[in-house]
Amino acid sequence: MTGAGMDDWIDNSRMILDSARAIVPADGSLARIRGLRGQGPGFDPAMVAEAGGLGLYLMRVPEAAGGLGLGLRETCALMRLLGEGLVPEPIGATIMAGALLAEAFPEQAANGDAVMVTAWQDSPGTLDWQGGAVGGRLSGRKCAIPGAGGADLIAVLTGAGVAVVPRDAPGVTLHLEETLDGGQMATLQLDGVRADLHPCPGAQAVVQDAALAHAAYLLGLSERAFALTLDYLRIREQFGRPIGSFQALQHRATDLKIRIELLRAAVEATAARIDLGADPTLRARDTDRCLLRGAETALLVSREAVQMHGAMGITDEADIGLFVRKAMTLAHLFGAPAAIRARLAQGLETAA
Amino acid sequence: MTGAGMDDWIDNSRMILDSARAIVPADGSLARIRGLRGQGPGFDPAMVAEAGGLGLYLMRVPEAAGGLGLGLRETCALMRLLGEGLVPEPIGATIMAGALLAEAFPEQAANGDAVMVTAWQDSPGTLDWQGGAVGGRLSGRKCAIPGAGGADLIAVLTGAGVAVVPRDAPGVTLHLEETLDGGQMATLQLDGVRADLHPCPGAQAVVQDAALAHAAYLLGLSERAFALTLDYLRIREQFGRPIGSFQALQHRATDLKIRIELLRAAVEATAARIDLGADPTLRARDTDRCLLRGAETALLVSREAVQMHGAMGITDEADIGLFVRKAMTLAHLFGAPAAIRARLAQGLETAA
Amino acid sequence: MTPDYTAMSDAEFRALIRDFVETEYPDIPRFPLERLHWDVVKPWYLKLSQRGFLCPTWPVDRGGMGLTAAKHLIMVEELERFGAARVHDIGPVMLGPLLLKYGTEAQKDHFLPRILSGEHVWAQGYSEPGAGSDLAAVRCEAVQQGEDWVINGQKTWTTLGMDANWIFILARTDKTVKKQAGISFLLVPMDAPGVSTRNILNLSGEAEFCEVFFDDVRVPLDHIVGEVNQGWTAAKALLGHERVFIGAPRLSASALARLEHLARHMGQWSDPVFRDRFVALRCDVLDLGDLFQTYLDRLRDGTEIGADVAMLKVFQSELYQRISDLTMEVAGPASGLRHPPQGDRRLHAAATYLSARPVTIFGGSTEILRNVLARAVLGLPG
Amino acid sequence: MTPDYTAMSDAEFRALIRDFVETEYPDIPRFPLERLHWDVVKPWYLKLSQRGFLCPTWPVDRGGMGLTAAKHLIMVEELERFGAARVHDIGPVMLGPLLLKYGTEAQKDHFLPRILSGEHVWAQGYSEPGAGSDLAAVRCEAVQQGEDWVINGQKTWTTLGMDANWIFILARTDKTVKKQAGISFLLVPMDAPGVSTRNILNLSGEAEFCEVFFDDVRVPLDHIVGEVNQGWTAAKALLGHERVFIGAPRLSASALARLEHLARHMGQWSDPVFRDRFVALRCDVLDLGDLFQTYLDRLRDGTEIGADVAMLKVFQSELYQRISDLTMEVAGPASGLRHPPQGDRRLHAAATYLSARPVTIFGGSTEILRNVLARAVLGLPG
Repeated sequence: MTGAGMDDWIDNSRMILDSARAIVPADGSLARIRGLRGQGPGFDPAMVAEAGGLGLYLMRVPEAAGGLGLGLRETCALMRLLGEGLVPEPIGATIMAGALLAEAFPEQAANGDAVMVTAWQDSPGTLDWQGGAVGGRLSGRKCAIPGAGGADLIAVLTGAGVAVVPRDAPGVTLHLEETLDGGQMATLQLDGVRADLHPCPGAQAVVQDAALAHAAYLLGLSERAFALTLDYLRIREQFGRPIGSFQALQHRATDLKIRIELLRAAVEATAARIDLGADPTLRARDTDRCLLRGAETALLVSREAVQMHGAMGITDEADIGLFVRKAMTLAHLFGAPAAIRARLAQGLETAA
Repeated sequence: MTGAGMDDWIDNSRMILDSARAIVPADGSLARIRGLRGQGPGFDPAMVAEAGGLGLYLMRVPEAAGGLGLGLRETCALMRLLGEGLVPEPIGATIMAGALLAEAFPEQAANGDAVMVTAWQDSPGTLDWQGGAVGGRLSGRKCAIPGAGGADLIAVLTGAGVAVVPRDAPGVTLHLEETLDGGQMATLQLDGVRADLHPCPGAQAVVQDAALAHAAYLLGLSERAFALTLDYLRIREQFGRPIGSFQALQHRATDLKIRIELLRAAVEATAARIDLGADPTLRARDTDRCLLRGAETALLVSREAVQMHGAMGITDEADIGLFVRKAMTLAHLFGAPAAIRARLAQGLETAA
Repeated sequence: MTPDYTAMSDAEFRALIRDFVETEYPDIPRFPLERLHWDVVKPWYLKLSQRGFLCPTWPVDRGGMGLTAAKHLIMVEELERFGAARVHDIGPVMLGPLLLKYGTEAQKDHFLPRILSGEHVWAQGYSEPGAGSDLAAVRCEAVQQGEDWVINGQKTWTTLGMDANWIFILARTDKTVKKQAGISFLLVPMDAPGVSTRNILNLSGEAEFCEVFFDDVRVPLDHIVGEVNQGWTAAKALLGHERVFIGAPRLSASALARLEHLARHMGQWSDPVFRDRFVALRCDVLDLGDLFQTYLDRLRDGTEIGADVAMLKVFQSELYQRISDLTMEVAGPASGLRHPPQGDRRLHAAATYLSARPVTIFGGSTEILRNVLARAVLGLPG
Repeated sequence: MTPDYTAMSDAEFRALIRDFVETEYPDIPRFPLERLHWDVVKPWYLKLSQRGFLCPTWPVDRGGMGLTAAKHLIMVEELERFGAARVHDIGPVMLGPLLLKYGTEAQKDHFLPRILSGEHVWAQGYSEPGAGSDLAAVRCEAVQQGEDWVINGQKTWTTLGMDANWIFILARTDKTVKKQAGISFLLVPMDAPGVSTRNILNLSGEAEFCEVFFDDVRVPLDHIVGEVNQGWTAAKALLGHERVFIGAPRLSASALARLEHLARHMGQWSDPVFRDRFVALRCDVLDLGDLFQTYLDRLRDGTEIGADVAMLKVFQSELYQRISDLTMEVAGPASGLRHPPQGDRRLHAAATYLSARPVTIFGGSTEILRNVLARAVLGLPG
């Protein structure tokens, strides 16, 4: 359990969200996001530094190690806001690095002067992270690393510990692929890379926390896509009436709202349970449940949003398209729904 | 292929449907059906005789064997009408017996003086029929036999041939269970029953034909339940408007209509393909496809119909309840959707 | 001599309830999906009453348990876990709290003990033909004549009305004002001259509801709760907790537990295709639980419950239906059986499926709730 | 010297087409999900034209193949099987048949050969801002001035308009009569003074559509098809076959084939959970095929096609979307990639998913088609 007190988290979250307004404009403008698409790594290093200046990367670093020692509730509140703003900078990945490295967290990454991402996923769409270290060196593959194209440092998590390697270190190869949101996704190839491996007993928990934070980002994304759609439904007219007055669309919109609220409730309750010390079985189950709801909701809401926007919805100039493409890029990162359900189904044996 | 010519089937169907009006009243009254519920076997032997008098049981007996030699298209047209009327008499089962027995079809069963049903299913929800014969005698179990509670004769299909046994023959035990439609479903226990086993090379095809005919019954059931619901939607008012004018209900009703039309098209096209000589692989696949669509549609349409009837829909006095309970009784008789899909999935290997 | 439940730890209290139900539950069905009639369920009602467990939310000095919301929930969980039948709870759950809030001392002294003793079995008379979704449209009328109210009209969809000997009704007492403002809340003995009933059979062929007819029925003037023409306020007050609890995940959770039992029985528990669906439904139940908890927290905090609470009921009722659909699939051909297979009610797919029909119709139909949500919560134009 | 395709057996004809596409298909993408631009697809257009295969439904004496509906279907099947790209077919499929029915001899003689040669690439100008779902609301206006029509207004959602050098439009030529009665069908060269275009990027960031602006554009009086103010009739006539073919199962069938390819690639082909879903979708495709066939039969018989044909499009488009949903699931994290994995377009889940967005919006949105079905087919009140 982190240093966050049982009553402090609401105030802490408010402070974090206030400061994060430097990254996510309060007027909801997506102009910055639109402009970054297809520009190299798809994000702005200056904004990474800005977030570092705000101390965001120290959220999950224990107070004893010089961090803020905040909880998952605060982290999820932040990630939700980043999702609302479709923020492309790898802030979640750097927070994760901080939690893994604690006192070994390099200063220039903590304050955002260097861009740092975390590489942990052994194979696509899983939560496996044990691979990647052979005989005291880094060897193997790490998948699905957003933002790595613009990274200076990479925190590599393995079963033998966590290590920080410069992006240009010998034996480090990044295979970059363009993603639909205008960014890049990397696969990291490690060939006998020398590195100091720091033991990391809490790694499993950090990976799960990152998964939950990911679901929180998808929550924010879904909420904002839905809000844009409601605005459109109220304004756009057809046959002389606002289309939002048509009952069939109203009922479908209601359904989206319910699913978003389920996701919100699940993420918030799971974060609270983990902050308050949920046991490992429940922690794993509830994290997967949030991932599942998050993946389904982000895709469902964004595709229904397109449909409700009509022909406008399939144009690049409508903002709703940014949400569709971000949802497509991120929804399945930690497993597509079938894969997550398969993980959960394994858990049934013991629970039964 | 049966004796039905390529052009005759439309006329034949019309004649069959005209004569079946003696069983399914043209005014759509369900009073007879309602009255038979819970009365022993749940059907009327006099109506079985009536159908025999009309020659319905000879439909699938080849002309060479003294039958009508009609096709599956005519059979499905009849079964669809019986489904519209929720006819509880085991007419399909007797037609099946006729097809299996051909020249060995007992006169008193052919003309309906005796009630005859067919027992073939080895285990619940499958199309397996090979079991039941051991060393020239009948031994074993046959499942899911509607109407057996009122049967005089039972045609038992086994891998060693088909045999006719009187219901009260030594070694024959019927285990009857009440069903939701007010009838009974039987499991037949055979303990060394003496019987003449007639070879039956076409048995596999007859079983598939029966499955398709079953889907046609579910089609009729779905169509009539939907028609009753449309009538209700047009008449019933809420907030001063007919509820059928509400767009959300309109869209859901449209969805039901589409599913019914898919079922209709699939059943009719499959019957035609089989009449015209489809190969065994396609025959099996398309029959299962119709069963799947039939099971899903009958349950979907009837439960949506209840919802659209509102509080009235959950009363016994509303006719729509008869359709729900019949759908519940019959939909999964030849396999629930998951089981049917599993059969179809096995077929993918070879098709791929 | 009521023990101080508030002082007990949650675990102690849970153990107390569990022990009670396990040792005292009479020889009547467990996990019934249909509502049991009074002649069947009465022994359990009396057991609960004798032990002081009938009215968990009433204050201790009125014969209740005075439970906190959290302890009440524990009690509900334990009873449902065991599969205890739902008793005739209109008196304990609806009328009692209403009298406690709006009743006169005389009414409390007279009626509350008779609820506890089982002497009075109450029914609720709200819905009428034409006033189901729109309750404020009640037409059943009460006119003051001398010392009596004279009641004429009809109620319908009265759950277990055939078992009740008292009914409370919403009646129109002023036709000159707008709909909600002319309604009063009256208490009527069902053996009064002029009261008659007609059973309504449900889809399973059981007499679950009835129509209640009032033909010049006379009750004394003091058989009114609250002020004349203020019945709507009282009726709405009753709906506060109800609106939250009608969306509780427990109906779905118990259906899911039955589904697991059935799947094991049918040999499908380890089938990956089944498990994939089961897990999806289980996540829905758990997520609903988290959302439900946020409303429980609001109840506990005294935060006002808005129109958005209808989301719970919409999702829970449709989820229950989806679980019932899968239950039918797993049962296969046995899905059409009228009686529980092998006498085990938890294997009875058809009962689950049929019980899942009314949930989207009563207590606010899903269609109407979605309309409300679209307008009041999403702010979409009418 | 056109061979008599009618005399060929179906099998011979199928072999002919198959052989042609396999040997003659140029070095351009197969199975493209996005529409290819003219500079890419032109070689294939010309191959088809040279071989006499460009216009299967036109009569032989006009350079077509004169195919029966059955043979035409075989040809479509073979081209799709191979994954041949769709060419710019507004001329061959829409304008050509329209001119054959309503055009003057001079128009036929002038325009048809230029379609065949690829000299004229046509676009369709129907939709306008505010006249998408309700086509009869067109406001783009044409006024007779001397020997010319003078056109002012705007068209939008013009597919591949940036590639075309001619466009046919619906223009309002009489504002005094009711909507449908004042519309004419005009032919406009896109290099005429006053025509300008603006590209519309789609969700994939590709220039698939454009807006077309008409600013005092002049075309000769004889650039009208059919009579003045009779354009609506001509436009509707074009929609006959289109209404059936827009619901053809082939879009879904080919998506399903890609899904199988992807599932094999991802090692999920033998996963029972995947297979269960795949089989369900496959049955949907096959059932749709049977329903589609009943409409093909009607086309063949000359039976009138009613409003019910919209069922095909509603189901097919939503089915295609459901297949695309599963495709995304199977792709897992690769569902967010912008380019085809390993350069294999059949593995490109995102392309399928994105291509599945417009299908429920264009060609009659699903919502509007359901309204039409409810009223015109189910007879529900408006």
